Amino acid sequence: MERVYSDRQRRSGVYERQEPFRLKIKTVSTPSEPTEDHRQQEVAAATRPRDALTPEDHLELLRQLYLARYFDVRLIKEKRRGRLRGTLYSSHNQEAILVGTLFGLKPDDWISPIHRDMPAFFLKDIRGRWDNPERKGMTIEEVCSQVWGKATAPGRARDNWSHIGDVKRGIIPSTSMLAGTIPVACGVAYDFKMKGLDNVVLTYNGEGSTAQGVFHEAVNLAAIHKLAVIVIIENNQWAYGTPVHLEVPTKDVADRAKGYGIPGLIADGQDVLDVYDKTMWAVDRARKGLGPSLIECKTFRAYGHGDHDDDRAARYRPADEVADGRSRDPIAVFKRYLVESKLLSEEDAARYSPEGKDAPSTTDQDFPPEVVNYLKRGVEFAIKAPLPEPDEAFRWVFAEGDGS
Amino acid sequence: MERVYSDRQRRSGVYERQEPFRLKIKTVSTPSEPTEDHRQQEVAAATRPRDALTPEDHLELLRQLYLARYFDVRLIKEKRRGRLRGTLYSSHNQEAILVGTLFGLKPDDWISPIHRDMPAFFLKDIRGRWDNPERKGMTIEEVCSQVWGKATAPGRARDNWSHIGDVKRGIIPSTSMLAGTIPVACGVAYDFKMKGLDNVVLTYNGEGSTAQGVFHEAVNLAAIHKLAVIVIIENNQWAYGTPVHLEVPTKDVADRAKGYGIPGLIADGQDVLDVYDKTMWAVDRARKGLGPSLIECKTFRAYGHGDHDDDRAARYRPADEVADGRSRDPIAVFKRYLVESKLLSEEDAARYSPEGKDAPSTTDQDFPPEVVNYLKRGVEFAIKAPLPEPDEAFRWVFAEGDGS
Amino acid sequence: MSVALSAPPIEKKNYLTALKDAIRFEMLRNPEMVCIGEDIGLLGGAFGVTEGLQEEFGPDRVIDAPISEAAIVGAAIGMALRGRPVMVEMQFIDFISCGFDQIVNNAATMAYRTAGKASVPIVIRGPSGGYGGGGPYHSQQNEAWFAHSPGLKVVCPSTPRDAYGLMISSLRDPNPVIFYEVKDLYRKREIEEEIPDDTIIPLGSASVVRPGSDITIISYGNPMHMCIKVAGMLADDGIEAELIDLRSLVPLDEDTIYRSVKKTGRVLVVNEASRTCGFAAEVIARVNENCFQYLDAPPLRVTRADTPVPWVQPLELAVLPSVEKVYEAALKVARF
Amino acid sequence: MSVALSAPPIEKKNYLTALKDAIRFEMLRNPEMVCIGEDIGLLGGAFGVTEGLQEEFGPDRVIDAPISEAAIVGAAIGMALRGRPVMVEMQFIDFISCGFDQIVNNAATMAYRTAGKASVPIVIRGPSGGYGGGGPYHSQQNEAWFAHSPGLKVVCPSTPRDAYGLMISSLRDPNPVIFYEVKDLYRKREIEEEIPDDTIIPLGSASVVRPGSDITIISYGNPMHMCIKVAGMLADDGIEAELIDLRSLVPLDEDTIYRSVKKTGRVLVVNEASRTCGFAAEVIARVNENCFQYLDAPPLRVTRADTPVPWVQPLELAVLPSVEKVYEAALKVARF
Ligand SMILES: Cc1ncc(C[n+]2csc(CCOP(=O)(O)OP(=O)(O)O)c2C)c(N)n1
Ligand SMILES: Cc1ncc(C[n+]2csc(CCOP(=O)(O)OP(=O)(O)O)c2C)c(N)n1
Ligand SMILES: [Mg+2]
Ligand SMILES: [Mg+2]
Repeated sequence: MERVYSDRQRRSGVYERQEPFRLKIKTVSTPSEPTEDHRQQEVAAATRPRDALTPEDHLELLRQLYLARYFDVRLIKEKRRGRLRGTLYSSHNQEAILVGTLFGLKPDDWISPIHRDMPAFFLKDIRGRWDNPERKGMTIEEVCSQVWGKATAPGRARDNWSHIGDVKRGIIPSTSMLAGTIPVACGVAYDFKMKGLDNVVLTYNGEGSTAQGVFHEAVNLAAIHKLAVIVIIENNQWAYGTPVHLEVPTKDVADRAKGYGIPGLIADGQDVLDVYDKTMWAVDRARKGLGPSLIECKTFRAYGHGDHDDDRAARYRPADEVADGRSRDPIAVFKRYLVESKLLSEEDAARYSPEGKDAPSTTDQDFPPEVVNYLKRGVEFAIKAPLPEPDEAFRWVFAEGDGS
Repeated sequence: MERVYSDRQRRSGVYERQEPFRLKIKTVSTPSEPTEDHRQQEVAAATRPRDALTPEDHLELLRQLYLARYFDVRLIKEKRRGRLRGTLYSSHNQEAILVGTLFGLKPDDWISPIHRDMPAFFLKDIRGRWDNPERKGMTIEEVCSQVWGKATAPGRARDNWSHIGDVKRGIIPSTSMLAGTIPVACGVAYDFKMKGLDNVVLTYNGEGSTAQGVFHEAVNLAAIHKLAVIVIIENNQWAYGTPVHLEVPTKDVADRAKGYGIPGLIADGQDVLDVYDKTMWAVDRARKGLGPSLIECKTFRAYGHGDHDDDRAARYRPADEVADGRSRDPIAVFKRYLVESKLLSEEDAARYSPEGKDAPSTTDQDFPPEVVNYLKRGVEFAIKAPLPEPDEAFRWVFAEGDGS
Repeated sequence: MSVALSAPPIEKKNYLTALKDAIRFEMLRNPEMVCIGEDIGLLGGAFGVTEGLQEEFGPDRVIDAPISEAAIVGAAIGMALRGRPVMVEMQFIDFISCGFDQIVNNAATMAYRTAGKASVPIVIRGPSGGYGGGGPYHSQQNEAWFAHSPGLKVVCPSTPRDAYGLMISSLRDPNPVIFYEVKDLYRKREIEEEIPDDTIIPLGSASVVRPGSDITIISYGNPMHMCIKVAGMLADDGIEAELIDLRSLVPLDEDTIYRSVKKTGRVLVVNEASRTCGFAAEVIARVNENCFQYLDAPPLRVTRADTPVPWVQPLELAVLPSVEKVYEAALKVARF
Repeated sequence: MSVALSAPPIEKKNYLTALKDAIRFEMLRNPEMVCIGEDIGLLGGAFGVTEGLQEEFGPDRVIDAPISEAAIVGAAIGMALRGRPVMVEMQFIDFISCGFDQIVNNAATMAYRTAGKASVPIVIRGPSGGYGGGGPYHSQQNEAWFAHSPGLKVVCPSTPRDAYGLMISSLRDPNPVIFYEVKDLYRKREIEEEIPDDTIIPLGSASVVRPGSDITIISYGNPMHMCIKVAGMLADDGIEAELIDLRSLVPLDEDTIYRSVKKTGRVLVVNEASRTCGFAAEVIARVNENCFQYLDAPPLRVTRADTPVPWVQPLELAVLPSVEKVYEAALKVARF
């Protein structure tokens, strides 16, 4: 039925019925072997974002994969040695998602990582400026301070693990409640829109978290107002002890996007460049004011849900499924690509090889010295840092200062 | 990636990955003029459910449309005369949805109507047995007692309007919180499934209510477990003072279904037979254990959100949109069909004509005497019925009896 | 005649207009401020509190949100993290239960979790309370849930002037404030009053509505007006009641309470919420902790019964506080 | 030697096993009963309370639900309306906030809205409480929200035997019960005890853990064990404390409380929830209403501070109750 508007409606722009975005990209089931549809999408995006990356960019990507992996194995070892308190949610085997989604962002873009994404806090805006104090990401010292629970942590260790943030550097402080930061991201993106900024917000969630009501409310809101929110779904096949098909009724989690008329892309979560391509396509679209996208990154959880779950996970997940899920280490996949495209020599590729190795069996020799030293600095800082004073516990229940 | 199962998984059937249902029905935008896709669906369903209806069934459908309309106009008049307390949410112009969805149900199927669906409480299981005390629907006396707020109401007038129910007759007692009964319907349907019953649950909600988080959680759960829940969406274009495109980002609300891989049908909410066809298709599918469907019934809210909103609604909704939205009165649409298909004579069709008339301008002469008398009985009963005693207010905070 | 020629008197405002004007005043003062809620724009709000705001400030600053309480609160938090004060309307405060997690776990703890580096200046307001035949889902007075959730401020005015002044302070507060509006008072003519635009009432300041020496009656919101009637009845009995309107529960003006109780030695607390773990219990516990030696009688409370609020009037009035119930309890305390 | 040949003694159970066995006992007794929650089947629950249940009763009766707290509670209500008792696990009680509306507005009011024609026999249980370094979202003790919501029963056992007996009663109760499990006690060796399978503890019965004449210490859950230590310390000071474990808050065993207070004239209430509007305030308010003349000292309370529960130990312990804090407060009351 043709719509007619009252003066009141016409005066307020929003009531003009916006023609709904028509989904151009079909989704594919197994990203490992790109299908027709899959390529269509890449064609759709005139040139692939990766084509604009320099050889140095490629090596930086590899360096960041090493860093994310090294951070993970080092923490796993520390935890097993009983040196850390709290639970450790390993991002092992999922690093390409973090590196690939963050690599192309602008410093003033926002992100909201979850428990599985600890490296994201220091990977944000690290590209080419690991030691620049001005960068809009957390320092390795801050992140290590958080892991060790010290007063030098961003939230002075008032909550554990990934429950940190920094509004000055565009990181939403998150609660434990899954999918709970997506509406917050909508609010941040709404502010961008009002200010005419072309920044975006990347939210990270696991596939299981898409079953939360607030996921729906937030994505629906973002779609209605065409907010620059990119919903990254790390589909690692398991939500704690529950397999994906008991959380999501469709074959692909990306299908959730269809309910909102927004693009639902599927990326090979083991391929940092595929993740980069899909992300930048969605980011570019969002910067143009065309609204949100959902990107399902297919991957596999290497260990237990948390380190406390490693033993039980070995029982509730069949060994062959785990072996299969870990068979395409993102470092190996990317190295192969670099060698094939002559961006890395066989020899250099062979020099540092943590890929495929279980955390405990990796050594510092498996990683480039700049990566080892970078983290060492953070760890040493954290270990020396003081615990917060007990009295602090009573502060900041309310913001200090009256704000008016 | 091919899935392998642990013994533990294999033992418990649910872990076999179920191939997701492939949506066969495309949705159409304007049900008024059926499109290619629309017909496709009807073909898909071998013969149309309506084809099995007898001439008497057709006249019964008309009778029920008269009854629903008469109930509405009578209440509107009573309210305007200040005889009723509480808000009245008119179902005027939306009656075909209630009559068409309920007509084909079995007595032991369940429903959960909302504020807009007051006639549903007595229309359930009324087909051909208006006065049968055994029927699994509320009596007109009970429903009128509820409207008048008397002790003879199903909930003894502890909550108003549509917040009533009856587990013995398959009506979920609902709260005010929109979409809040869909998960309850899932629980009821889950019990059907465990017991091997082929009954279904019909849930009613407006298009605006599909923005609620619990809508998503419940439909997702129903889809995962293939529960016999039919989600009826009465898209009357407005959620109180908010137009549909500020609640739903897609052109059709039926698109919500795509996010769950379940059928999303669109019915012409003004055409009782189209509503009947789409409903029975989904009901039949659900009875076979194939899971939930979502049916968007396109219609238009005739009056204000509630009677308190009539005046303001006239301001926030442009007159021509309202005129357009009310131009296809379900009684007129069905009468025309009956005459064209020789099931009703021109003369009989002309005898009772409330269609297109505004509530206050209709008279008892516009309705068949059996309809007028049926409601009169309920109203007289309600008016005579006693108010609950004040002391009752302190009872039933907890169920009485220890249940063990 | 000449009087007529002098400056026109400020016209009196009802409770609802006071709220509307306070919100508008802040929207004008602070171009960063945003309002979001269901039907607050085109419609102007179910009760009209935001009437005209969208026409004046546009649909970007006065947002007609989908029916998604959790996302509404979450989005408000996001805007607040970007430095915007946000007014969030719950169409009825009863529906706040659908946005509960975002309020108690996200907004409330932001300052704490970030060690004060971030804060959430949002006001979540909505019509609350019974006496209108709203039934279980349109009559709630659920402030105790939030008073029990650290990091939230909780406000409930009983007069147009307090409504205006507390709304101004709430909208300027860097913390999340849950603002309970007494819908039964929205259009009450008897309480209309003149309100200078610059009226500000700080959170955490109770008002002594009536001085008295024999008994302290503490209340807030709608029952406050019953207490005023009761004070008159008590005066006829020769009992001088001191009436305290808390106005804000968190923060709580303890000094005013204790000063009064130490004077009268007798306390009655009256509120509309259900009884168990309601705010009346909290006041009594604190009075015990701080004024025990001064008590000449047991501190009693008049509250709603521990039931939902039923719909039809005879039932509704049976469970809610009334002048009779308050008077009876006051006599019990005074004559103990 | 001959002793060894007689019937083997029932082996002692820890708090977690007691819960597991009670749930299993009811699953065996009532084939209609269903369990639903996140990761309760294949995994057996985050803490293992439902370990083995899915293998024994199958995936239909032990449902691995999606991460949808609201739908989980709603679905449980639907099954309950069809006559099935349902056990709902919240992975941590903190996440109950995401299913809040379905609990307080749907389950809690069903009997009331239907004038007793329908009821909702569901038990919503989960690990609660601090002292484990869980931080703000894995340490909550939020029972006051539900004690304040009419229509819900609220339970919190402090021993394996009570956990077993109260779980049996809760699963047989026709009303929704919110069951707080003290996760810090799940595997505490010191409190393991023998529990006959037929143990049943009715809701609403407190237990006098230790008789005494000088002061009544009322508590429940984890702090109960601090109170036991403190009672010993007080005894050394010549102060005989009577210890009451409430076990269930709604319904509340008022007789046991008042009988004791009238004897001792002195009361200390200890609980782990944040202070304002916590259940300790409710107990104090009722003691005032019923035992005022018997009070020789102000009833005091030891609670968590009005802050979230911070993560790192020095901060966490600073805000939570401790033996020292309880001892100090008890002396204050006893020596007043
Ligand atoms: C609302 C809510 N419910 C339950 C939990 C407990 N929980 C923490 S992580 C998790 C599984 C998450 O799975 P997924 O979203 O797939 O992320 P993944 O851990 O696999 O990366 C659960 C159930 C929670 N944090 N929040
Ligand atoms: C959770 C919740 N939020 C808000 C409301 C207030 N409310 C009642 S009806 C309504 C509009 C519903 O619109 P729609 O779902 O389209 O149904 P319609 O009234 O148009 O039939 C609103 C916002 C509510 N009842 N529940
Ligand atoms: Mg996962
Ligand atoms: Mg509608």
